[in-house]
Amino acid sequence: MNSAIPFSAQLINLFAAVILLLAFAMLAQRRVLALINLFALQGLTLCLATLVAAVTTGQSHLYYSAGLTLTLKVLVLPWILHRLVRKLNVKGEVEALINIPTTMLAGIVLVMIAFNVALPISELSHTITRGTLGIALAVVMLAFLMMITRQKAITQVVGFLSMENGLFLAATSATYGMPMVVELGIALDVLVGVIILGVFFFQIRDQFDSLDIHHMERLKDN
Amino acid sequence: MISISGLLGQAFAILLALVLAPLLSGWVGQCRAWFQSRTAPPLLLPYYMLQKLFRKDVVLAHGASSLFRVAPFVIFGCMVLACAIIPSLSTDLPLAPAADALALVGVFGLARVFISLAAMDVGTSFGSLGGRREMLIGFLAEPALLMVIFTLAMTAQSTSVATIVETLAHRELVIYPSLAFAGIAFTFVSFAENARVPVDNPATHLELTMIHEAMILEYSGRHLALIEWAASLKLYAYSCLGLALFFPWGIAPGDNFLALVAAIPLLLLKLAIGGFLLAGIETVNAKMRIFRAPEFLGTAFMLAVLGLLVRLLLESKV
Amino acid sequence: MTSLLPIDILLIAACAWLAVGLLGLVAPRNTRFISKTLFPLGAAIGMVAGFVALDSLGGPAQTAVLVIGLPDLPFHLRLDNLSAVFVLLLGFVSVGISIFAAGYFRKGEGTAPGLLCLEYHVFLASMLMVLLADDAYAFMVAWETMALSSFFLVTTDHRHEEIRRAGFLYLLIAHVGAIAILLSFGVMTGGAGDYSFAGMRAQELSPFWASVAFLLALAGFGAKAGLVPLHVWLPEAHPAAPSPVSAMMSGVMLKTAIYGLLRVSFDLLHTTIWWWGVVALTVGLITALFGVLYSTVQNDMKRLLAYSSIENIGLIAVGIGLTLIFHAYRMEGLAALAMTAVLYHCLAHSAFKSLLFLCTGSVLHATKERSLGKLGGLIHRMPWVAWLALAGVIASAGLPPLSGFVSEWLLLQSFLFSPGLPHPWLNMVVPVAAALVVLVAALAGFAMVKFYAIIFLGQMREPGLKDAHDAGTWEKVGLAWLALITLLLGILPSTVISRIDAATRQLLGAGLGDKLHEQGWWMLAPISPERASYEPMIFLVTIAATLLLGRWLVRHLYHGRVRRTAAWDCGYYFQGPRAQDTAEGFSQPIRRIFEPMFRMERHFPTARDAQPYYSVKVEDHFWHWLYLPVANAVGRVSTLIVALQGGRIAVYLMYSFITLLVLLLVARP
Amino acid sequence: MDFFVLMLAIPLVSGALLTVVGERAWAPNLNIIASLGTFLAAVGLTVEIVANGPRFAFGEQFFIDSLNVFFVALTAFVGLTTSIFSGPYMKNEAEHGRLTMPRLRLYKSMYQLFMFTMLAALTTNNLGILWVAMEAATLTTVLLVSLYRTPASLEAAWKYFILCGVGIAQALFGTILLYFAAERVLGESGNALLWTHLIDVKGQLEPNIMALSFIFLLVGYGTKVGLAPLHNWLPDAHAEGPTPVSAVLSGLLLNVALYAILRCKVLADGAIPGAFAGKLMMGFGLFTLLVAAFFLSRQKDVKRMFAYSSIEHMGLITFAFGMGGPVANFAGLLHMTMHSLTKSAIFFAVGHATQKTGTQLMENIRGLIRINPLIGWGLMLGTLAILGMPPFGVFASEFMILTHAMKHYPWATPVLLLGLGVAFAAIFGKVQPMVFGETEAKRLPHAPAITPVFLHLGIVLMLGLYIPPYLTRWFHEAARMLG
Repeated sequence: MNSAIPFSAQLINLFAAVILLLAFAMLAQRRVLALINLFALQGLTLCLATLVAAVTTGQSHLYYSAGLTLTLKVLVLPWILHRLVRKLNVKGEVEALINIPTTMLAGIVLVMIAFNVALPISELSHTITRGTLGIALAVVMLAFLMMITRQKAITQVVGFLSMENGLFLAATSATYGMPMVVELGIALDVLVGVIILGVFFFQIRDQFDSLDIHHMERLKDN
Repeated sequence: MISISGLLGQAFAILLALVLAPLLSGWVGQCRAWFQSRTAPPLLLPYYMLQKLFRKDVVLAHGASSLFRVAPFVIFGCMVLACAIIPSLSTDLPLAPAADALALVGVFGLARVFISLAAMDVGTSFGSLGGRREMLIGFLAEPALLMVIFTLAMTAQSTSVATIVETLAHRELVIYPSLAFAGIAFTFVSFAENARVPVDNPATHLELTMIHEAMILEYSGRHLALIEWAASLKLYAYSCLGLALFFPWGIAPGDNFLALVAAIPLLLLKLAIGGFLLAGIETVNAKMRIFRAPEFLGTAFMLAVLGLLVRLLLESKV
Repeated sequence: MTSLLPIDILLIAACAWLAVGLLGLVAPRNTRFISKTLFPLGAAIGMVAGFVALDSLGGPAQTAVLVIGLPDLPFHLRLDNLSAVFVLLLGFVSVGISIFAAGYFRKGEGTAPGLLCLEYHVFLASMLMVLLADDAYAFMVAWETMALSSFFLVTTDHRHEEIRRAGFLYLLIAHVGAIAILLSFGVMTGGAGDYSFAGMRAQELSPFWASVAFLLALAGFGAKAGLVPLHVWLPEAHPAAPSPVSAMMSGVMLKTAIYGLLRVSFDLLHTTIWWWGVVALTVGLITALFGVLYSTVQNDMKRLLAYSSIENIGLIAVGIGLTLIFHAYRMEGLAALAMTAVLYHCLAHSAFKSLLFLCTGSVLHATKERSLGKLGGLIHRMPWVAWLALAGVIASAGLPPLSGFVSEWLLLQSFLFSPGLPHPWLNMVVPVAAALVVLVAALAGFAMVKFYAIIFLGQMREPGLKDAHDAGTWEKVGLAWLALITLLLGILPSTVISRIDAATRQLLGAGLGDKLHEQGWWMLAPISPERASYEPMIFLVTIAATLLLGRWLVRHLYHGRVRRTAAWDCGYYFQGPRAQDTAEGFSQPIRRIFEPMFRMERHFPTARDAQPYYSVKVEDHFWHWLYLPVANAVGRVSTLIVALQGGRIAVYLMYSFITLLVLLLVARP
Repeated sequence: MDFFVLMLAIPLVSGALLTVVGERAWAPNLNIIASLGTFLAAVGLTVEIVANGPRFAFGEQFFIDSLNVFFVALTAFVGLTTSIFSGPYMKNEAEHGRLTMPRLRLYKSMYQLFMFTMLAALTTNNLGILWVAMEAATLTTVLLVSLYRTPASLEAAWKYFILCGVGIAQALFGTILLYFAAERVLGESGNALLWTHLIDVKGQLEPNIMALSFIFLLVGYGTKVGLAPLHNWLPDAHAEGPTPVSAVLSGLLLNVALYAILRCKVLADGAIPGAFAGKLMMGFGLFTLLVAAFFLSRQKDVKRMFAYSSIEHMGLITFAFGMGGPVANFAGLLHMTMHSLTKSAIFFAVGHATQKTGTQLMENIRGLIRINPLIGWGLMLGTLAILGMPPFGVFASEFMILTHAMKHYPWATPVLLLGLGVAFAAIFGKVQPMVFGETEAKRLPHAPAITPVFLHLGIVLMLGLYIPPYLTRWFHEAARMLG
């Protein structure tokens, strides 16, 4: 079986594995700037994977998709985030709610769950990249976990964007990308979202003097 | 259906009640005096009293309202009606269908409510005390009385007093144990209802112990006369009811004139014995505290229920 | 006019009531227009409705389908004999109340009179629609509209905290009851999904489901009627409401609940199981005893009447229970007797209780006082109200010759036959229950004597009462109308029963009518004259004749002289109003004898008190047994659940994450 | 001119225009006129659809059938009334100094853009665009929620953004899976996300994938609907944003999100045997209803309480659609309509009430009926309507839902009734003292717009007693489409 997998597929699987690895790295990373860099790296890997898929299948919209990923996830968003971090003067250390080893353990469990959930679906896929669906799901879940465990607003945003990476990976790997109009729309949403978030960070810092989210625990019922 | 003789009999029964009732009260008083080794008042004292009161002016309290003045007549009317439907001499009473045993309880209840209201009308401390106690006795006595009536009504398959009496008087001699229970219960209730010792003391004017007397403190003249007369009518009615229910022999069935004539001396005799016994019981008992009355009447109720159950258990085939 | 069926006229009457109500909004502050034009107009409509219902009794059922309603379930209406009896009640009683209200709402108290007029007439129209509804949706809409409009009427004077609380409690229990009723309807459709009453009649339910439907209906309608333990709203809401509204609620609205219970138990459900009757009988007895005991110890005149209403509803439930028992054993003649007692008591109670509530309204208007402890001697200032109230009091105490006695008499007669039941326990226990009924009736007498004597008799307990004035003309007419109904119901039982017999016959297939026709109109002998008979007319005439004859004789033979002087009272010197029994004092024997039935807080004076006083507060056990525990349980669950909203976004994300994981792992097609 | 294009264009263009001219004195009127134009276009579109049947627009990317045209009409209507309401409301806020002119400009333009995203989400045929529009709806409202720039409003907006963002990301994953499943049947034609195509082949979609996809979609869009335990953003956002925003969030956005779930459910039902989607929705619905009901009794803030009430009703509606079948779907649609109209009316009344009393804390609001009888009665009647008291229309739909549940899922009835009962006690117990009682009156500089409140309540009352036949046909048609 293994020999039957074409080289391109092996390449995509490799990239997918790298993305997963980066997701774990982000989970473990304590410093904000490094986290953003890891995110950019993840975007780059995603872009490469899309490119490989585009070359293999020759579908033109995958090229656009790869380009979109490159501009947005690798260049624009990290740049915006970097600027925000500098402007808002976010201190380096990121406080996690749960300590890192525990988080990692939970992450491994999540990966197992994700693989198991995706298994029956992957078997149905006729694309060359079907195995990556499980990885994509795992990336989404790890990003979710990161959002849960992190204390700073900005790391939550990074987690959110990382989740988008996972979704794009899923789109690419399972279906060779969504229709172009949808992808454009999604990209626009993400961009606008991050800009709004940027505006938000300033407002939050003005109000709370910090981007720590445990200042924002006042609205509650108990 | 309504015969002339029936109407005459009815009128006679009412007249007899009006005449005999004060006499019965007088007789009881006389017996009480004998038992207590006192000099007995004249037997006809109640008549003198009535005559004297009717002659006197009515002295009304300033606060007395129209209801206060109407009440004695209503109470008197109720008692007359009660006497009219209880067979004393004959069961052929044209007025009897107007009210059966249940309605009879209602008649007494109506009188009770009016006397209580009248008692509270002037707004004195004793009046309201009496009114409240009277109502207390009333709600304790009525269930027991009803159970007695139920027991009898089941035996006779009727709640009409005349029918019950007719059934009981003219049956073959069968021993109804239930009647014994019912009879005792009825006696208890009668004592309470007629303001006799041990529940009340008709002779007392010691304020804290009285019930009936407390209610009529403000009455005078013809009003008091009517109330006293009504009270004796009530005693008479209860006595006749008891006699008719438990010792019905001798009461004339229908319009048999001879039987009617024969019934008169028999009734007098029964009433005389009854009054004698009543005086005796009153003498050997002491008046109980007001809050012992629930126990007393509760006992009556229990006995009546026992009677009913006995009736249902032992006699339902009869 | 021949083309107008009675049901059409009734429908027009409902619309006319609505229109009258809406007219009130045209000039909401024009008290004169509203009270002297609109309310009498409403009364006239009520009169029409009453006569139409009277006329249609005994006729065939009429149906109508309206365009409004749900798409698959338009409003079905039906006027049959059962409805007609209650429409009759609604129509005639509302006449008295509306006329009274014309004089009562003099100036706006809290709510603008126009709005009050709208609420009042919507209330009337919705009650009429409840009685006419022939499908679950129409019924529920009318039922809840009735609850809602009466809620707004109860909270007319919403500036007082306790009135708002009363309104809330009322609407809450009404809503819970409505839910139970809806469930009952749901069960009765038997899964066929046809929510018209015709559809429910066509269902054959298994005994289990029929029992479920019955118990739900008993709970639902019981909540509205005030059956223990769902009665707690009643003594709160009735005093809170303006008196005409209390009268309407107690007199008519409670009866709609009885109507509903009858409709479900005897019309919609085919099967009848004997223990349903036992349940209804037991609940009814407890309710009656509870209601009357609490009514004797109240110090607020309207609360006293409210508890008395609970008692009467209890008696009605007892009657329904007996009917069910007899009906279950196919003893239809006896069931008809008990059913007649039920219907009769509904009629009687609605007249005398609204009369009494209206009287309290007049007293309230004249004295601004509801507490019994501050009233007294009003018969001198308000003779009309006092004498008319006496009619209500005597009827309410269940005494001959007025209306309350007739139904009680019928009820006791039917008890008398219960030993014939083919069931070893029932035929022993049920007759004894009759003793409790009598106890209740006698205690009702106690409560009524207290009510009447403390308000109207004795000396005035407050100096301000000297300025009290009698009711106005409108009010007097309204009171007199209801007193007249009470009197007529009291002395003409045969005539009335032969009219309402059609409803009994419809529900049970048997009635008392034939036997009554054989006898004279003056005689009531439901089985046979030998068995039992009652002739209230003769009764009344005898007493009246004795009274008049006695008076004439005394005056003729002696004299009619009267002297006035101070009261004697065994010569006691202090005879001020303070020496009389207070409301608390009057009920002291009851509190003492039935001590375990009450939850009392008493303060006794001690020798060292600077200002010694005695006070007693009686509370309802059921608050502590049922309502507070339920409220606490809800509170505890809420405490657990609000922990979900802890304010931490990470936790929120975790909920979402866990939800996703659980679904992914567990949910499988 | 095509009504459809007009309907989408007016809010988009006026939204853009208002960004520029939003500080002019006539800008509020422009807001109302634009909403009116949108509403008229929506009416025109509705008439057209009713007369001619479903149609496409922009190729096959947009599709209007009787199901979504109903939501479109409702959305445009509530959009119009809310804009009318917000005129005097926002002026009063500005007078109180709570808002500056730039923020008012932001409000107006975002309001129009929000309307655009919702209308786009409702009319699109492409499930991908649906997702995009839903996300855009979040983005346009998130700044509205934080309009006051208070710490609390920022916190609320942040939670709204993150939770809904993450939620909707799950929906995207679901959409991808759906696309994946559809592509196997429809090929890579680019039609695989078009609902009209999907519906034709729904029986051939792979059940396992569809199940997984539906789970993601449900969790994703369910976050926006406010299904417990995904609801946590909702009370915060409703309570802290300006009242018109609360009104449209509650009255419209929740509906749109639920509409998205419904579209997906139709596909899932076609693909998965055994009412998988329905059971999930029923479970969520019941749980949501119950949780929200118990939350209600502990509320202190009036808008927050009504936000929970919205959650409760969304639970009920989700349950209704979960049951499925013509009757339950009909009831669900009806309930959505009733809830939108009633809840927005309540928020209007609450908005004026809070402005008059200067607080959102219920214990400080008393005697509304004496300050302004119309507002007091509006709130009282609205509350009673939302609590399901007849003769208001909410009762009609609740009646249908309950009776249907009793027939098919008797076990669910006690839960439903418990929830409704607890909610009744909680809400009514709090609203009654607010409306009734004594208070110190206070006049506001701008007279409130009462018309929308009673317009909504009037419609709700009418629908409770009489649902016109064409509306019935329309509802039936839509209900049938939902299967």
